[in-house]
Amino acid sequence: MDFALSEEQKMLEASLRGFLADRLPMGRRRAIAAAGSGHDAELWTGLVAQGLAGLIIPERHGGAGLGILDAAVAAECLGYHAVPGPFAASVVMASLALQASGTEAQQAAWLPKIASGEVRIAVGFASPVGQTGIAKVALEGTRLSGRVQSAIDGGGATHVLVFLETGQPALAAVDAKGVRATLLASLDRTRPLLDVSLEGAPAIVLSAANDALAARTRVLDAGRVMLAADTLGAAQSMLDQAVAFAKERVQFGRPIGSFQAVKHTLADLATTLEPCRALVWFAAHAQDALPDEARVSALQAKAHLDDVGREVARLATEVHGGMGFTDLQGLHYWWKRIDTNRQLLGTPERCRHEAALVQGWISS
Amino acid sequence: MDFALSEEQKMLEASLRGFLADRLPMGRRRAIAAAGSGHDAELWTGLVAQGLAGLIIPERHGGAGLGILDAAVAAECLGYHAVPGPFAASVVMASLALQASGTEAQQAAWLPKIASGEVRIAVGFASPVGQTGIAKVALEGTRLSGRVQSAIDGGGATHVLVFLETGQPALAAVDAKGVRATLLASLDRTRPLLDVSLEGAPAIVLSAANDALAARTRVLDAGRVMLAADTLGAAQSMLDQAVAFAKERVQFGRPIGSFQAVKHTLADLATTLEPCRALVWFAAHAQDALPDEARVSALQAKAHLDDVGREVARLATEVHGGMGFTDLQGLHYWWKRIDTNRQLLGTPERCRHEAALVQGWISS
Amino acid sequence: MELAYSEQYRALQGEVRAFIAKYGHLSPKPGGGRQRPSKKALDWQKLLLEHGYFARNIPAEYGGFGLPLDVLELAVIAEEIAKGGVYPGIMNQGISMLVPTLLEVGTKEQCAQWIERTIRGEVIWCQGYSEPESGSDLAAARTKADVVDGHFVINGQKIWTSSAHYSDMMFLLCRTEPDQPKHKGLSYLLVPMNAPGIEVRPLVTMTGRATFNETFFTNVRVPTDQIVMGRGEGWHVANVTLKYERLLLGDANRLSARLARIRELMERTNLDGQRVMDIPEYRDRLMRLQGEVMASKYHGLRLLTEQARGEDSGLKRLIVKYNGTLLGYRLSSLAVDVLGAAGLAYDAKDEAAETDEATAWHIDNMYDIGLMIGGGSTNIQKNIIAERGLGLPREPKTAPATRS
Amino acid sequence: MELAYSEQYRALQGEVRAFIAKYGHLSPKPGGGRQRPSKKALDWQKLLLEHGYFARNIPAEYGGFGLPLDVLELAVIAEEIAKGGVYPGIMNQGISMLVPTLLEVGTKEQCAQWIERTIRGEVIWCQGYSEPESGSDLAAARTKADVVDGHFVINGQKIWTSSAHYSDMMFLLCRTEPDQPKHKGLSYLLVPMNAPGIEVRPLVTMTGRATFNETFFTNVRVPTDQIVMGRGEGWHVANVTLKYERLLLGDANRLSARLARIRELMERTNLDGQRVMDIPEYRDRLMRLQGEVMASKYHGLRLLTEQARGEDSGLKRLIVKYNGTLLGYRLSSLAVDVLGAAGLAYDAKDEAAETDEATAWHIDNMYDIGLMIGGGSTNIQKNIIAERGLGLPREPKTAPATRS
Repeated sequence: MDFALSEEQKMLEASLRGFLADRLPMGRRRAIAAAGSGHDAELWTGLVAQGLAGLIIPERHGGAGLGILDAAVAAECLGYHAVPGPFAASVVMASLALQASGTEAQQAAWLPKIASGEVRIAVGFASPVGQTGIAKVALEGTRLSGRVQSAIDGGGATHVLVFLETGQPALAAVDAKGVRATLLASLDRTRPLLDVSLEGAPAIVLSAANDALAARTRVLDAGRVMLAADTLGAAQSMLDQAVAFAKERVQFGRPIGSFQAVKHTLADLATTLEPCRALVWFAAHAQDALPDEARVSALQAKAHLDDVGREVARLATEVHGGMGFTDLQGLHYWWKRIDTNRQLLGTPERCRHEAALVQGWISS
Repeated sequence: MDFALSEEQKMLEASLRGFLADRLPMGRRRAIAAAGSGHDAELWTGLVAQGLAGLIIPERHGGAGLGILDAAVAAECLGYHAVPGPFAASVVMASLALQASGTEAQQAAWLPKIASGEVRIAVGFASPVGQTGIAKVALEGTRLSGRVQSAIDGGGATHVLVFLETGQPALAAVDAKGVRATLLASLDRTRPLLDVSLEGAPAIVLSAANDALAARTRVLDAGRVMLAADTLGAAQSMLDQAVAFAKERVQFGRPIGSFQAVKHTLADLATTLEPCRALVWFAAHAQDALPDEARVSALQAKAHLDDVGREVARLATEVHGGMGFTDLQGLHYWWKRIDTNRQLLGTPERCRHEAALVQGWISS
Repeated sequence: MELAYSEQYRALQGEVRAFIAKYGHLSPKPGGGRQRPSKKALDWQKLLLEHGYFARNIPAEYGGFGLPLDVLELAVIAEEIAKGGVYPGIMNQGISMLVPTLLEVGTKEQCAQWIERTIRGEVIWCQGYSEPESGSDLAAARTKADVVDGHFVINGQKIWTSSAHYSDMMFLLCRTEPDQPKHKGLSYLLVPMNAPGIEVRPLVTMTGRATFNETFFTNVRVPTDQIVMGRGEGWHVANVTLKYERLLLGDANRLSARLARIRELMERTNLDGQRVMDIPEYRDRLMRLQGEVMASKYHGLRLLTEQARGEDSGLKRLIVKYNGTLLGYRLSSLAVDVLGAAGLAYDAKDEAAETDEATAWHIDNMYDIGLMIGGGSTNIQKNIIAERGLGLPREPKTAPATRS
Repeated sequence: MELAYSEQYRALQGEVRAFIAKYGHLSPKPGGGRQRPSKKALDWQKLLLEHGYFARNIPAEYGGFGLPLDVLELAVIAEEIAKGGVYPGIMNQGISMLVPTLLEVGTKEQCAQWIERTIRGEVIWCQGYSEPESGSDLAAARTKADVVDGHFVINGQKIWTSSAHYSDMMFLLCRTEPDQPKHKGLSYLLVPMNAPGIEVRPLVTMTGRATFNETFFTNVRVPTDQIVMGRGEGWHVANVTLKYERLLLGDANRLSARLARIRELMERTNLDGQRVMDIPEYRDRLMRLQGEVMASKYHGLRLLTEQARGEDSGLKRLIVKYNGTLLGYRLSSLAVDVLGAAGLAYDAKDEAAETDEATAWHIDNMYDIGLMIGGGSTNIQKNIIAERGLGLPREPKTAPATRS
């Protein structure tokens, strides 16, 4: 029994945090967000060099061959530093989809390119996943028509992967004929969404999975765990910033952190947030190793982190007083990140509903 | 425009409060609750003398001829003083049911006896009203069979009034043949419930209403407003007790009310509770005067007070520290009263659902 | 309990309706941005003033209508103007805060000099209270003004000066008596914004918009008679001003309107193939909020009644702002959730920002957080509710106290 | 991340299972009331001690099993005993609080005198800390002990002395040095409950049951050597004791079991003709709580791992109790709501109280409030989390301070 990160996972975490603390000071984050493309070549190259893009891709395809728990550790770091750029969909979900539903040849063709950072794949669903918006795509032969309004990880996307209603993923280049991929000016400027319209767009359909819907669900759940881990990191960052601010900021002749109101607010947030880390770790570990627990834990991790994240975001901002409301402090990058994660791949209400279904507590 | 109690209503309130402060010190409340009958002849006689039993009964039938708002003012006083004894059902709902569905002769026969305090009527429903438990009664001729598990105002009940599925109320004496009325040892010892089993019990059916279901709903909503008002009073009492305690109790060399944690808890409770009074007043007034607003306001008043009441009960108890957990302090009479009101005549979830239906926001 | 207006007020209703029927076409569009009033707005303001639908209770000698205060009259006028869809008149910090402050503690000359031009919208004021290092602790202001040959010479920095970039004047809280204890060293000055040495820089907020400013003072000179009350009395004057800010009623109508918009949004938004209104977990949130909005609305009527009777509402009034801002935030949070993924497109920089539904709700949601922070933070409001409303003891002074 | 036990622990699992298979029929029923252990319980306790399934890490010279601490072993034993449905051994304040305190700060003689008999269940202790006027502020204790010819003579009153009516001994915090500052005037005495002058009166709680007592002292005499550490060092000793109380892990298994019971209750309870589980507003509350219980459970595993490694868990450990008690309260509140009107029949006085489902849930719900209050109120726990866990500054001392 050892419920903890491995030494390797701790090293991954330390390495990423070191890299990001060094390369992504607030000014840099601000500049990339202002540019609005959701992709910065220099930062991306650095992250690829950290092994981020190939994290869960097998070594034979040029990746590090790690698992979902490792990816969750990385996602928490990315959330903590509000990193502009793709990860949850582009790296984790797309790689998983290829591994689950691609032929060996398709995997050999695409996975190395994902691992090298050359191919970046926005991901969308043409069937209900618990989020609002238009999501309807039809396949005729190998051509796609329809629209996915909010594909995830639009930043720097070279391709888009759409899960069809059958569960099969279909891959299309964003610059192909018949594809109109519009990068949205999104609430979270660090990770803009992609509005994808398809009119007879040529696509590669990945059909090698025995059970396409089950494979899709595994990808979806892994994505949910990534968003939960991202929110965990973002919320932890906001709490840490609020604690630091409360120690330094003096009002009425005392650090505001010595006032019981501020103190108890922060104690409440810490009490709610800290156990979330174990939940995210468990959910991530379950995707790799505990099939019976995988679904419920992914759904509950997503739902719970969405709720805790929002509460942390609100109160950590409040602790900062007026400064929290300014752009100067930059706290809003995390606020918007948390809010965005909440709305994607299943809102908390929908995830909880699905968790009840999955456990057979209600019938659909 | 005058959104306030009238001078007469303020006098009613002052008179009842004076009477209760004088006649119902903690020891007396404790003694009546311990006896467990939910009825105390001396207290009841005093309350009848205050005009409580005939409050909404027309003057020609021996009552004061007042309205639901007046009754809500009284109910708040009864909740504030955690008064052992019947009111919401026995006085308000039963009187209303007779006025709405009784013939002139039936009214002339029963209303004066209610007003005099001689007849006390527990009320139950044999159709869904948003509460758990067995509630099924059939009428054959003028005889009732079935069971209502949780009739309200069992304390000292001489009769029981059961609303049939058709909406018609049927009245039976608790000591009639075929009636087995068991006073429950209830959570709220001041207002025990009545478990009523009927086997061919002789009943008087009140059939004079044009629309029996609509008449039933008006009685039900009035009951909901009474419970909301009772919870308002009970919660206000708990808050007042907590504020007084926080001013007096010294720990760490200071009154605990000078600690921000206690101060802000009480400020939060006051901020949530105070606007509830206007909501209860409006809902009560609407039953009398604003038919378009009557249903939604009754449902929302019940639901909102149930939720606010529970929060006030929890935190007001916490402010009292260990003393709040003892029987010595007696705070639990209010706690149990609030919890009981919550479960009766429609839980908050069910009331909100019904409010959405009533407004046509969803279809049933 | 009587929810209808008596005859006197129904007559006023009729008058206002007739006024709107006759002149309504001259009204500018209600709402609108933070900018100097247009010619159209100034003309309309003049009409409102002439009819007593603005500044109704300000003495006629200072440009008002000179009637005694009757809050029901004010409520009737506000309701009819809202119903008529016309512009309710210019609202800014000069009108809501400075004017009542001058009436209470200003000299006759100051009233004569400023009030009429302010209520006519000709002179625009901004507020110079907060500083980067003194947010909730306003009395710690460090912007200083030294007296040099008949002038205050001001140096320092103010923040949250919302309309500073188009204002004519600022009412400024600054330290003129550095040797005095904290609260006794402040003065309340009236400063022309075109004085040399004032620099206004836009302050971008978390919404991405620059609706506030920072204002910097470098040797700004103001004659020493441009002061309200005396030197060292600035804290008293500022509290008079803040009292008027806190007197503003929480606007329950705004909350009701917001609730109605969310209801409508839930009826037309689809999630997983269902109307969001038909998903009970969402609907229950709406219904909870409806209950709270109703409580807030009727509480407002209760306060209005007490105010009309001249009663002191005490606790009942103190809770309004905190209650309203928290409720507003929870409403906009529900809206943001109902919009969901389809509502994540956001561009607040564009002029059209407020016409895009999703962007507007997100801005509201963030602004609601700002409201909880601004104008006395939530914690300070809770202290006030507990101490003034419930009579709980103040926190004891701390031992190594800064002299104050 | 490895959720299975390694071979060493699987071996221990096997041992415990074999023990239960062999001796399980001798076990008393788990749970049960607050009373002296029965003969059966004492015999079973002996078996547990002999096999090292109780007091595993207490030195053999004091009656324990003498093994070094390995929390995973303790977890394995606890799990198997729970799974096997046998009695886990006697648990009381003497065993959980006094014994580790004596081991840490007691003399060899005191350890030899008390520990073995305590862990065998032969000597039962109660705790004498709280007083009516000092609840959260324990150091303000006023029960006093004067020294008269080689004895402490004790006068005063303690409250919340849960097992006082059947205890042999009390560990008592009282004031022996009235001239010393508050925290330096206390001593920690060991008092026989049969000493003349002690009166125990039952204390009825809001549940209607008398599970606590008040204990009154009138000239109670105890030899002066019945003290742990020295005179005036009582506050230090009491904090050692409280440390062990706070070290007890929040029991996530208890929360999971509670959740499962509510789920089952929701599946068989009907409301308006539907299963409560099928009413989404209720179900969503259950699902939320499931998420939180899961977080709490895995957080417990994380702590267990850290403890096994001898790491200092800091904040992570400090939050456990507050998190667990609040979650417990919310769970029982949901249960009470699911039971609804049909669950309002309540009779806690009867011996059968805990077998009636509705009564048991209501008792739990009220008891959960008691837990939030007891053992350091919620507010004190939040102070500890913020100050020790997050490093926030303490509240400054108040100006007109009571000397301490």
